[in-house]
Amino acid sequence: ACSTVDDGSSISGKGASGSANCGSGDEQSAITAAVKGRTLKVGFAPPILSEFYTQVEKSAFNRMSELEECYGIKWEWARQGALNDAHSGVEAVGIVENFISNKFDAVFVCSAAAHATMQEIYKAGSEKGVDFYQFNSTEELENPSQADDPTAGLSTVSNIGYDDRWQSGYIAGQYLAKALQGEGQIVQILGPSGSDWTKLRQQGFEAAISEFPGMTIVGSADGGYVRDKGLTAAQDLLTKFPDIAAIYGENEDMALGASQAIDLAGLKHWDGTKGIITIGADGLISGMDSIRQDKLSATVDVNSVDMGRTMIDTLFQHEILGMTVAQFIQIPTVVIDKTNVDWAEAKIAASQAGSGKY
Amino acid sequence: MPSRPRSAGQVTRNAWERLLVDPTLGVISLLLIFALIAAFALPVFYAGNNIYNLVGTIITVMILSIGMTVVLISGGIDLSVGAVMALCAGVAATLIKMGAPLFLAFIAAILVGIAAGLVNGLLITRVGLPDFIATLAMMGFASGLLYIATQGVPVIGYMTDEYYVIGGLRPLFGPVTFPILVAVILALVVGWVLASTKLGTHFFAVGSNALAARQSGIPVRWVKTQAYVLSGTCAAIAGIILAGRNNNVPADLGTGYEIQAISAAIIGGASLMGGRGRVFGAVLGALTLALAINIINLAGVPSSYQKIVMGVILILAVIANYLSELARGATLRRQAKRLSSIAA
Amino acid sequence: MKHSSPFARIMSIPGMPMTVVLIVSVIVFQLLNPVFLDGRTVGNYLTNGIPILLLTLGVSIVIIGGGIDLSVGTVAGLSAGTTMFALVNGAPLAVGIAVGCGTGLLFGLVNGILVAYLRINDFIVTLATLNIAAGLLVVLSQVQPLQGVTVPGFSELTKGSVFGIPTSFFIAGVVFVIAHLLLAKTIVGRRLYATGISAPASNVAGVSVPHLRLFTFAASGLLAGIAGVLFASRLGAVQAFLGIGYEFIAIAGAVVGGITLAGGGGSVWAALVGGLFLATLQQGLRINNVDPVYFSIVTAVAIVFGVVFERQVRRVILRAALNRTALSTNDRGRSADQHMNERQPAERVAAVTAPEGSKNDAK
Amino acid sequence: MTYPAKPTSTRSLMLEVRDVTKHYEGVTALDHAGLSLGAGEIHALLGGNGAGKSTLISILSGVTKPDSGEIVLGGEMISVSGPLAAMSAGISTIYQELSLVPALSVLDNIYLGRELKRKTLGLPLTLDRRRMEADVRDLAADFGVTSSELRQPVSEFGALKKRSIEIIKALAFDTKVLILDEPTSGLEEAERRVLFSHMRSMRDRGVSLIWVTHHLEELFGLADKATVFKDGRTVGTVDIASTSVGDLIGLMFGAAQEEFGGGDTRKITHLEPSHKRRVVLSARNLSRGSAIRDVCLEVHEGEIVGLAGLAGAGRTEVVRLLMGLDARTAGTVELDGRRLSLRNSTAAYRAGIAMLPEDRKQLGILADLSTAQNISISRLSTVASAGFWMSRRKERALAEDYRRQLGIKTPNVEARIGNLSGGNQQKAIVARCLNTSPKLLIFDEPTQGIDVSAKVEVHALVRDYAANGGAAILIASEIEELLELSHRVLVMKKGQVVGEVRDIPAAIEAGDFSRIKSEVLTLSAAGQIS
Ligand SMILES: Nc1ncnc2c1ncn2[C@@H]1O[C@H](COP(=O)(O)OP(=O)(O)OP(=O)(O)O)[C@@H](O)[C@H]1O
Ligand SMILES: Nc1ncnc2c1ncn2[C@@H]1O[C@H](COP(=O)(O)OP(=O)(O)OP(=O)(O)O)[C@@H](O)[C@H]1O
Ligand SMILES: [Mg+2]
Ligand SMILES: [Mg+2]
Repeated sequence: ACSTVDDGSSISGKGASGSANCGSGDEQSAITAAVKGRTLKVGFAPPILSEFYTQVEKSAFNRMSELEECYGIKWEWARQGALNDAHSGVEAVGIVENFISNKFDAVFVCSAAAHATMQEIYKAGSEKGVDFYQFNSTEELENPSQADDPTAGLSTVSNIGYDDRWQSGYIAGQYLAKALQGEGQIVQILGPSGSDWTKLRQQGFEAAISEFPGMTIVGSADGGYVRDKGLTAAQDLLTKFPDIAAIYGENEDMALGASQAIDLAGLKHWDGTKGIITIGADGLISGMDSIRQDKLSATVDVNSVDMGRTMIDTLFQHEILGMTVAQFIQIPTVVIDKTNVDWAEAKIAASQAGSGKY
Repeated sequence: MPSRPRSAGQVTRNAWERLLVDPTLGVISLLLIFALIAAFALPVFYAGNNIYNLVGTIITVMILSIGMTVVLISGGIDLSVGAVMALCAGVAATLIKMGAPLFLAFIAAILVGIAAGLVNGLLITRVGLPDFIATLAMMGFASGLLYIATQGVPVIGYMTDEYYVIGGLRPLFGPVTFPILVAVILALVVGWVLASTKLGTHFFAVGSNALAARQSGIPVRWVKTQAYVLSGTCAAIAGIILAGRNNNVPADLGTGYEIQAISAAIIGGASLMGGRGRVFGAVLGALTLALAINIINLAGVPSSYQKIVMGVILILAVIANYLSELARGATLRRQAKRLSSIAA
Repeated sequence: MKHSSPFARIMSIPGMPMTVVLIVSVIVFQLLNPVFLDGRTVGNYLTNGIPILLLTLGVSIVIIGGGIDLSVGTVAGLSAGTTMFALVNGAPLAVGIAVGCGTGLLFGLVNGILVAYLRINDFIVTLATLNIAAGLLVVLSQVQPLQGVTVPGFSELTKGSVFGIPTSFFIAGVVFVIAHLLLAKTIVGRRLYATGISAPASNVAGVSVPHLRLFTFAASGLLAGIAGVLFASRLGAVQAFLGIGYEFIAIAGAVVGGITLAGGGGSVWAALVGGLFLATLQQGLRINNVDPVYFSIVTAVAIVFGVVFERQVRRVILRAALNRTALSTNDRGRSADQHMNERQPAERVAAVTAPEGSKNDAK
Repeated sequence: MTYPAKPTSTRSLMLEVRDVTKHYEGVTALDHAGLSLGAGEIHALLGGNGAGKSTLISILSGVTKPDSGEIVLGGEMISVSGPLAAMSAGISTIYQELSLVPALSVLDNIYLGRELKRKTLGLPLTLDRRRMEADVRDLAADFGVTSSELRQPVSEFGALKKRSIEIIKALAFDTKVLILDEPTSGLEEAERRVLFSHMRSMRDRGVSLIWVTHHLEELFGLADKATVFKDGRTVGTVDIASTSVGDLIGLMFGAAQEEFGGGDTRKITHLEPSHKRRVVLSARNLSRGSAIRDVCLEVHEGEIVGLAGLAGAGRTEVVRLLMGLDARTAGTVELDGRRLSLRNSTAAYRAGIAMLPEDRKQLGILADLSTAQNISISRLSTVASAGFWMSRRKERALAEDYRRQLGIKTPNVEARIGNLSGGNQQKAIVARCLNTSPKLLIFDEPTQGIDVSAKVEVHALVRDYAANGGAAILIASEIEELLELSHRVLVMKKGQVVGEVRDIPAAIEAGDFSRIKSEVLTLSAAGQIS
């Protein structure tokens, strides 16, 4: 909430769809000259391999190929993810250290490891000439010293993420309040207890709901960020609270599990006026059909597409053009429901198509 | 002729004593305790279709634990069930998505499960790898294949009307869902195999005393291999069902299932030392695990305490088993006493 | 085995063939990417790997004694948490470390008492304590963020170095040497192996099996505690999920190194090389930028080949050694026999009809 | 009771083993060994421990593959590729080591691998336990196994009943060749007689039997021929009718019978009346539930007290209580006047009690440890410095000492004990006990499964121990052995002491052996509570 919003508009490029736009001829040749045919060696370290991070990665590939086409920059891309401990971050440390040993130019990290742990490694890496960018992290909310100095304690070039108050939890709450007109009982299905994302989303969601006295959160259960556990949790919550108006799934998979629980219990999905609302967060291509079919009422799209593109743009600006970039870059988000699912899906689909691999 | 005290064979056991010496007593008593707690503390436990949901929740673990019980009885362990289950789910889902008829996709998935079990069995009995290592490697191999095939993006878009039924999301007839039917049939068949067939006897023999089994002309390696094949088949069946229930197949679908399946089997009376185990016990063991989560959710235990409660419940489970062993011992002693007073 | 060559003798020590596998894999990775053995890289990956090696050691001790301990991972996580908690709240370094080690030891004792004296199945008991430790860490991390420790010396446990060698190497070295001496050279170690080979027979021979069981779990818990302290020092912050899943890596490392799950077999060295092999494999794939989707398959195949290779090496070498000793042992056996009895072989075979078979020579 | 052997010349050859060789790690178990077995003949296979008898048997039964050699059955050369092949060729075996599956019922064990099936859904899928039970019921009853016991898991039975089950298992099927590897070891007189009559009737039906035993006196009147093995080689074959125990021993060990004390094994130190001797052990009202009730027992310095009784009389259980291996429910035990805690076996060893257990394979040896390590395990402080630091040198020296003293035959005290022969394993366990310098030493079936020569040596060890002032309790199911060694015998039945026979050496000296023997037998079979 304390950052400059920068959507990377200073370099040209195609949008989510359409053919590459390399700027005017002069501009193109000048930037090409600045690139000098260089190859950037980039590391990409998501916390796990999942649909969301694949969407981010593919969007990045898309943008990379555009820049290559326009300005002749070459890319060397390496992905490394934790295998054993997605949530504790011990492996993340080793992964990032290896990127440093292999002398990468820049590394994108999204890690579950603690703020303090990672910043220290970034610092050591920066001294060896590796630039670090964080993405999809909760950085801006983590570091208390930023109240006075936004860059205090940070050793990254930039942090590309989204917030919308506590990692989308707040706007999910707002959406519910609006749809339900401030009345109704809600249950939450949470991610594994102890995760930062879980904590923040829950805080944001509860903050939004607390603004409406007619709305109460009556129960919550652990759905472990996966669908079948979400389904089980939702079933139990529906048994205990048969009269609820909405289920908030902290990620989309759990919300989809909840939606199945509603079907199994023979209850009705939200049709715009009645039924149970299910809302999640992520913006996954695999969830779009469910929104179209009214199975999932809504999801907060945290915009994997622009996250990926902006990551590459920011990298290009800083590494090639020597520009200063914002310490915190916030990607816009949107709540997708039946009204806007078509374009949202089209946008994601376009970013995933045809970009090849690096 | 009077028998020796401990064999205690001559006294016909009455129903109560039969119950007390039953090896599944521990898990049964635990289930009863849970049910009682639930009945008093959580009236909602019996509301609506809670128990029905609960069974639906655990069916995949239950199916896995049936296969696991056979592997444990034959003296092995299968860590690969979760990953193989996920791989088979992925195979079925992908084939259906590509337009294959359901039953062909299922046959393909089951073949994959059988193949995985066969490879496990051969690695263990022919190459001579320790069972732990072989199935650990298979776990990595199966989940690796699924990761490579999906690149971390779940398989979706394969659900058909029939598949909703197969996944148990719509009942088959009355309140009976397809997964429940499958689990019941599987439990009955495997239970029958163990109790009444040659192969079942051989599973026990191989796990309890492999040398004796070999000396009796039992093809020990082949019997062990069959146990793994059975476990792989169960994993495939569980995968087919879970793909339906889950509506998508992410690469990490099977994570943690192997521990649940092993726990269910052990709570149900199987032993890591081989030669012991019961299908009925494993089914009840799986139910116990589901019941624990159910009680936690219904009681509104804050999610940060759930793991602790789970741990305590597990300890209670084994202590219940322990107490039932004591009761069993006491009963046998009482019988012995009666026996010697008759004999005297 | 007196007559076997020194090489064969070395190879018949548990863990030695796997050492060969380990060395070969290090060479291969070094050839693929010269950064692999770069001082800093090696230092980092070993420092990261040491806590897990300690867990492998702990699990190995339990397994050698005939048990299994699934709780090591999350107990290490919880110990990291309690260490941090103590330090964050102003405890001096020594107290912080003691708290972490004490947490591990406490869990080990609880496991041990339940398993050894109440004779409850160790698999389930430690699965239960696995969950309890994980849950307690979640709760603890919600009480207070477990980071921001400035106690002098704490981060040096893993980040400092003495004579250019990272401090944690010394810690691990001391632990491993003590463990080795304990298992290989002391009365306790001998009783431990005996218990693992056969608990009932050891019991009859006067070994107090329950005490030893308790000891193994306590040792494993203590090692998990030390691992936790090192985790905390290394990470500088502890999160709620620390340690989950490490039990698998630890057990796999032990078994890959040649520690038999049935108990009574293996050594500290075997645990060390097994754990190092797994860590090296993962590091080798990472430093060569292999896409993680291939990791589990490559690891699976490598484990199978590593173990098969180990067995082959051992078998071939043992066979060669035995062929050489078989004759001599036999001769010695015979002569000892005769010497002992000082008796003449029976000459009075008058009533004896020797079977035809014995007259024929081998075909 | 003598049964003349049938003349051999009329019989055709049933089985011939030629030139079989088998090497194990570091050992040549069989060295061009041979054996010819006539049809309808009981053929004893004799030899000291480790002579290679069991190895030959496991080759014949397809469990082990020979390195070289031929097997000819009924005139045809056969290859015994596995146990199943052996069975279908008509070779059936009772193994030396119990080969029963504890988890299965007696019935399933008997039929293991040869199950009878009935049809389910038109296919022969289901086990036909009813038919199996009907078929085997009478045979089982002969060996004291009732119908209801047939349905119980084998794990619920003791060692002796297991042996009977094993015998039933081998007798239940028609075979051409029946191999029995020490079938009588530990069997009681009555069961032994049943077994012998079955063996005889099988021979009369034309079955050939290979019979391994260390009880040479059993052979006479039963076996037709004997082949003797030594060090893996065939020494020769003799007609039982024209030989004697002494001759056989001579063949087996290459020594005259006298050297084994074969003439008079009953040399036992005469003890002064017991009230003059110090009481070493005094157990009062020892009980364990209803299995052991009110056992009182005193052992004096230099005295060997025998425990007699039928199988399951509770002898082993009593000594397990003394060792603290099982928990007692009542009673006290004093050793040298001091009350024992009986908490666990460690306390027992520390207090000065040591035990040689009856089940050598399961409870005696630690198979994967070396002989030296097996000897030192019960009192490691004797081979340690500073009370905890193992000294390999001391351990070796200790083991070498005992090796010399007790005549343990092993190429190397650091070789795995599991590969030693039974007798030598047993001596190592005796060494282990002696190493704890016990005040009371318990021998539970000390000579089970060991050869005549080792038996004599073990007997000598027991005697020496007592002669040097040690107190001993001896359990032996062979009544002769028990009487030969004990000063005094307590007879147990159903967990209680039902009688006592005193002054045994004097009685034997007076030529009253058969009187006291029948006294003990009567007491253990029918004795009333005294
Ligand atoms: N599996 C094995 N591994 C190594 N050595 C073995 C093995 N089995 C037997 N031996 C060795 O082979 C030799 C022959 O043993 P075998 O068991 O055939 O003797 P045996 O005549 O049956 O003796 P006993 O009367 O004690 O039963 C012995 O020296 C024994 O130690
Ligand atoms: N029914 C049984 N269940 C379990 N173990 C048994 C049973 N019967 C005997 N045992 C054990 O098997 C072993 C051999 O038993 P054994 O036949 O020698 O009988 P015992 O009761 O010990 O008495 P005895 O030595 O007088 O025969 C002993 O260790 C005994 O404890
Ligand atoms: Mg033998
Ligand atoms: Mg006995």
